[in-house]
Amino acid sequence: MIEKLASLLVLVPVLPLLAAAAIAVTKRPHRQRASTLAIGAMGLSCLIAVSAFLAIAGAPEERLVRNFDWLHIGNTTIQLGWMLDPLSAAMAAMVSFVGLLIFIFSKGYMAHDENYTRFFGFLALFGAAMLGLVIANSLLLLFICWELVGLASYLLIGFWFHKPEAAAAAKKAFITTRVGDMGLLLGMVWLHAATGTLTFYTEGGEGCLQAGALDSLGAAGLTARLIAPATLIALLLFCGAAGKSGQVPLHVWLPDAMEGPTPVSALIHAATMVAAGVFLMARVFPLLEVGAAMHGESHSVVTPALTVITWVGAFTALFAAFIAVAQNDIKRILAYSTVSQLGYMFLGLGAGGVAVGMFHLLTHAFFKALLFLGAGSVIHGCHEEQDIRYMGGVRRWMPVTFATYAVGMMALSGVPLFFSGFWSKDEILHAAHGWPVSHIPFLMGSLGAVLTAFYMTRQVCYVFFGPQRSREGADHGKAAHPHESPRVMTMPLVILATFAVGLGIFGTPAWPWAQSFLEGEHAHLAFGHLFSGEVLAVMGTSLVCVAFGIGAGWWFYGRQPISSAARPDALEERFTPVFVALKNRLYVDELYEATVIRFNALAARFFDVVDRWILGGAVAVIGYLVVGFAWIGRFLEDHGVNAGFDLGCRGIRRGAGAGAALQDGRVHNYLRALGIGFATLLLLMTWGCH
Amino acid sequence: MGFVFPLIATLTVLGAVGAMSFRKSIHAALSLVVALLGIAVTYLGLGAEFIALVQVLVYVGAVAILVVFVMQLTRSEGGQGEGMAVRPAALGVGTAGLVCGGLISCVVLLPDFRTPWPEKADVGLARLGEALTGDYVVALEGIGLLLTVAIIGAVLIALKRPNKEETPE
Amino acid sequence: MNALDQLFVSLKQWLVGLFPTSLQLGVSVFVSAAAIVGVYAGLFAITTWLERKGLARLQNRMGPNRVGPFGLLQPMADGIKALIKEDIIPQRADRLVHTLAPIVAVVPAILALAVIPVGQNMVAVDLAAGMVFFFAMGGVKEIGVFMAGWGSRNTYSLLGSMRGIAQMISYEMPLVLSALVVVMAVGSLSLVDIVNAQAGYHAGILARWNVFTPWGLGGFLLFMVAATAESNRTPFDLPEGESEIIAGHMLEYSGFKYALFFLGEYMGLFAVSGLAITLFLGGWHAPFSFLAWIPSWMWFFGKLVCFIALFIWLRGTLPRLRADQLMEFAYKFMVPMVLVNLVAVALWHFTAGWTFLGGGLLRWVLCAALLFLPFLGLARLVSKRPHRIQRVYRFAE
Amino acid sequence: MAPLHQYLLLSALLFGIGLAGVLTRRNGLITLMGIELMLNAANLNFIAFWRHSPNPEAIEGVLLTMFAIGVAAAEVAVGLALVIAIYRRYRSVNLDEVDQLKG
Repeated sequence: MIEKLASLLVLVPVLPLLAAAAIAVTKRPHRQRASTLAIGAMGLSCLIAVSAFLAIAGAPEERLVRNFDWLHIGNTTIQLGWMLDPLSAAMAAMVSFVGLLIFIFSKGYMAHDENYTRFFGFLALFGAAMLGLVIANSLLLLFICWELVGLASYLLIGFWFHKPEAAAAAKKAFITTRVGDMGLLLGMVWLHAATGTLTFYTEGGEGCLQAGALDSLGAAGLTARLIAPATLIALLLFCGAAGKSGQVPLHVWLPDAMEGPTPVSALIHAATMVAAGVFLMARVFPLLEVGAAMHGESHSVVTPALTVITWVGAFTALFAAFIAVAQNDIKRILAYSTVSQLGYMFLGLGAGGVAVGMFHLLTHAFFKALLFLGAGSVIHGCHEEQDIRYMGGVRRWMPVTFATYAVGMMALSGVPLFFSGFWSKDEILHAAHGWPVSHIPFLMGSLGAVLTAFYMTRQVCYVFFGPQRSREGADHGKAAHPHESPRVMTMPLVILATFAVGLGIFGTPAWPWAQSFLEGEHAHLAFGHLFSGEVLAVMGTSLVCVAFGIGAGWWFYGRQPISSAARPDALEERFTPVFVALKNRLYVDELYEATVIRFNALAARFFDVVDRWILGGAVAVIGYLVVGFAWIGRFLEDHGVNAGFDLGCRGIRRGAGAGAALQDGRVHNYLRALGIGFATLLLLMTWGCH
Repeated sequence: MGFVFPLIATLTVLGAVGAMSFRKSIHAALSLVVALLGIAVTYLGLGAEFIALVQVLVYVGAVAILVVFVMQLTRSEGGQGEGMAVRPAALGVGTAGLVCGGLISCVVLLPDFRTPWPEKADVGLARLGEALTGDYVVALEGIGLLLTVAIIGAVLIALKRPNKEETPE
Repeated sequence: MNALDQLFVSLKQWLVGLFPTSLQLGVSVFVSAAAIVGVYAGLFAITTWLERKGLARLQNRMGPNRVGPFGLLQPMADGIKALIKEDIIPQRADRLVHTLAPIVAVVPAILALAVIPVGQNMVAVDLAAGMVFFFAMGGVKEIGVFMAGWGSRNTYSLLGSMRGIAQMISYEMPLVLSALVVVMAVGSLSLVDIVNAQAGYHAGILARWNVFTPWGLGGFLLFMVAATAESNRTPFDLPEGESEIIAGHMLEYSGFKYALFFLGEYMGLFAVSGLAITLFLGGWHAPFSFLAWIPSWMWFFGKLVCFIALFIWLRGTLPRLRADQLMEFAYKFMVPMVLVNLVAVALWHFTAGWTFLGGGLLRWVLCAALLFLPFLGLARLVSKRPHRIQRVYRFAE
Repeated sequence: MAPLHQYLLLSALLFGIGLAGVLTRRNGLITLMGIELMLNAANLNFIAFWRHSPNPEAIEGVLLTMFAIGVAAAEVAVGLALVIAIYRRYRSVNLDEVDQLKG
């Protein structure tokens, strides 16, 4: 059964791709057909993915590989393929399920948008690309889908291209991810050069992530003494992941990406695409482990690559959390929260291994999608209003949205016991705590948890509590207070909420099913494990952090409701300079503006000058030289050759004239010449031979 | 009999000079006949009797007549005032003299010509005939072909083509 | 018998014997020359008489009978007349050419006679290539005709000489080729050999003359036609053509030179007839064995007289040919026939071996047929009414 | 029988005269006659040398002369035809006028 499903797995990305193609062809009036096509395709691939997930759940140590020869160039053949193993199955199931829900949500959200078909076409394309990336067994295929996903995000962010900010944001997203992808590409090329193949796993065992290739990577390589090539390749791949998942240096594009429609943000910038970076690191984890010194009881390995990842993750988590506190746009807060959560995932991956990172990714996908869709329905309800200062008291008009949003908030901030967020974050903090290298990431993680809880409570107070603060004289004169979204939008919220809660059960320390599944072992119930001292300590600290965060949040914003939009933020009154800095996103954009872009402009101007003056000059010089030579040639031609030739011809003609005179047609002259010749011959003969 | 050759020789030379110098071309033709007859007699003197007869038959009988005939046809027998221009004449005679001098110098200076006449078997006509039709039959056929072609060619060249426009441009 | 036969030969030897040896060669030459000139001149006289008498009789008139009995002295009278008559040379004539013409006309004719074997070992000059000598002299004669015609600066004489030359040249080839037939049969160019080849008698009676062979007969007839043309006699006497251009090239001549021309003409006649006799009629051989006792030279001169009679007869009866008919006849009839004759003699030569029963007869019939059939074809070709080109009369513009 | 070199002298003289005539006279016919003379001079040489050759059997000289005469006859025939054609074309036999074949 599992063999057949492995073969069927290829349909999972292909179906949405076909749907995208079909949608691309359908005309605008048949808009309904586009959405049904997309949702149908996603539903089918979700069905296959989930059944494959259930099949492999029973045998986590399985890894089924299907490879095929894609290209024959000379004597090298490039292989692509897909595979079914716990990691890919889990991701495929999550992506397809969340995608399906978001498709259904956006059917309502985008109902009266005239580019409806184009939207669903792009969504289907994105789904196909993401699913393809997830099940890819070759880094090349993964890279192809990676680029497609980047393309889809660009198209969807810039969906309302008539808005200049959206177009600029799409460009910014695309370019920054591309900077990261350069690293990925270099890593890929180096990997292929070193191991000769890009396929992860093959039956014969020559895959680049399999033992043979890893040993060669570890030992060989020009920099064997200093840093193993594997580490360098891993770091290069990490650049790509950082770009795509919005880690610190390359995170600037993610908040701006909120210009796209909310379901897009939900699907791409919360659940799936941003997770691709983490998934990539999980997929190439064996590469990261090369040359690791095994120590520490929690079988966590420490290698330079993993250390780097851990530090970057921790720093991003804290940094983004700080900025999220001071944002006023509902989606921007969630964006920064996603950046910080991704930081947590990388922290977990770096410190605790694949399972820890991936489990948080899965839980985060659900509750962040939930939060985004909730924000979407709030915006939809408040007549496209995105600034939280002009909302307020929404709970009275949108009870379902408020309820599901509250669940999502609590899961995100890690309220203990019921919510999946607590367990997955706890795992990360536990791994960070046990990290032999240093304790600082653990402290950063805890502080981040406090801040997460704080800005989420701030957001909820602003949006759902307090008086309704709509803009003065709402320009479109509709009924001033918001209305609840239709069922097609609220139903996915409810489902996501149940998952946000339910998923936690699979990841508790007592029964770490998800972690072991991802590690490829069978889980076994062990309540005793729950109460071991060290675990309890970590759970305690995280509990304290969350409580402190929510308390502070309520204290600042919950006590006296925010009466008017104009009033400055509570926090702002006390720590205005810090708050203003945070509001301006710590001037990172300005920093880039000042450094990278100016440098780029400078370099462009410099090269322009170089090009125009030096190269242009050289070309001009050559041109002039050639023209000069041509002139000389022509001069020589006219005066030298032609003149000479004419002279020669005139001479010949004159000479010929003389010659012609000899032949004047008179027989006598000829005969006379003959006679003379004969006489001389005769004389020569007679006298000559004596 | 010794006097026969010089007489005949002078006669021939006179005929030849006359042939070349008579103003009236008919006289020139007739003096040519005299020269040719002189040569024929010389052949007789040399014992080549058949050749002499052939000479007379061909040259005197046919060639001379033809020349005279053509003179009539081209109305140039009068030799109207076509006197020799001095310069080319001098030049012509000069060259001829040069050539003739060369030949004579060869004859006079090369000593081995002075040996006496060997006894020669009279060349019977029969032997001549056998040689002609034996070893030299190809030459004979060649001469036959040549003469035929010459006749046809001469007739064609001299044929008065009705449509060809005669008057020179 | 032999004595009579060799009468003249022994006479000559006797005469030569009279002189010292050093002179003998000169004397013998002189004697033979004198003999030839004398005999043929006498014959000339007789022929003139015979001709005028014969023609007259043919034309049913008396002919010369005033001068001597039966006009026999008429030639003498003509001779004296010729000598006495004033010798006029046209004023604008080319004196040298005019005076030389008769000589050039007569001398070759006489020389030609020297080669003809008159009797048994009675031949003036026995050349190995006697035949060639004969035709060479014929060639020289033409020049004489031309000189006469041109020398007298008279259009008619010029026209006459042109016609004469054209005719003589045209008929020279058939004459030579028909004579050639005999040479091929006999295998030698010497007339004496040819006559000796005709010695002996068929079946003891009939002489082995060439004329009795098919090619011989054909050759003889062709030779006779060409001969009459060559000597400008009757059917071909276009050059004189008394009626049109009054004696052609001899127009401006009078007196002795005119007589010389006549002498030349008759000498030519005698030479050609003599050659005909030598080639085809067995020279001085008797026709039948039983008549062999008559001396050889009598046979020769008898036949000669017969020929002369024949010519005179021809002159009396046949009309004159037109110039184009003459030329056409020469080239369209005579030349092809003569070539056929050559083929016939070749066939005769190669079928010499047919000695079986009817071999000789068959051989004769075959060769005759080979000759006769082309004769019919050519005769029809020549006698066909020539296609008259439509005459176009254009009025003078 | 005069000694050989006299014959050779005679033929050389004839040849010279013929050549002189050919070179000087402008009349086409005289030129042809000149050429005939030169040919005859050559034939005379042949016969002289034939007669002078020690080999009694040799007849090549005579044969060559016969062929030479044959060729000369053919040459005269064609020459005269040309003269006639030239006359018909140029209305004169003066070779100097016949100079169209010039460079």
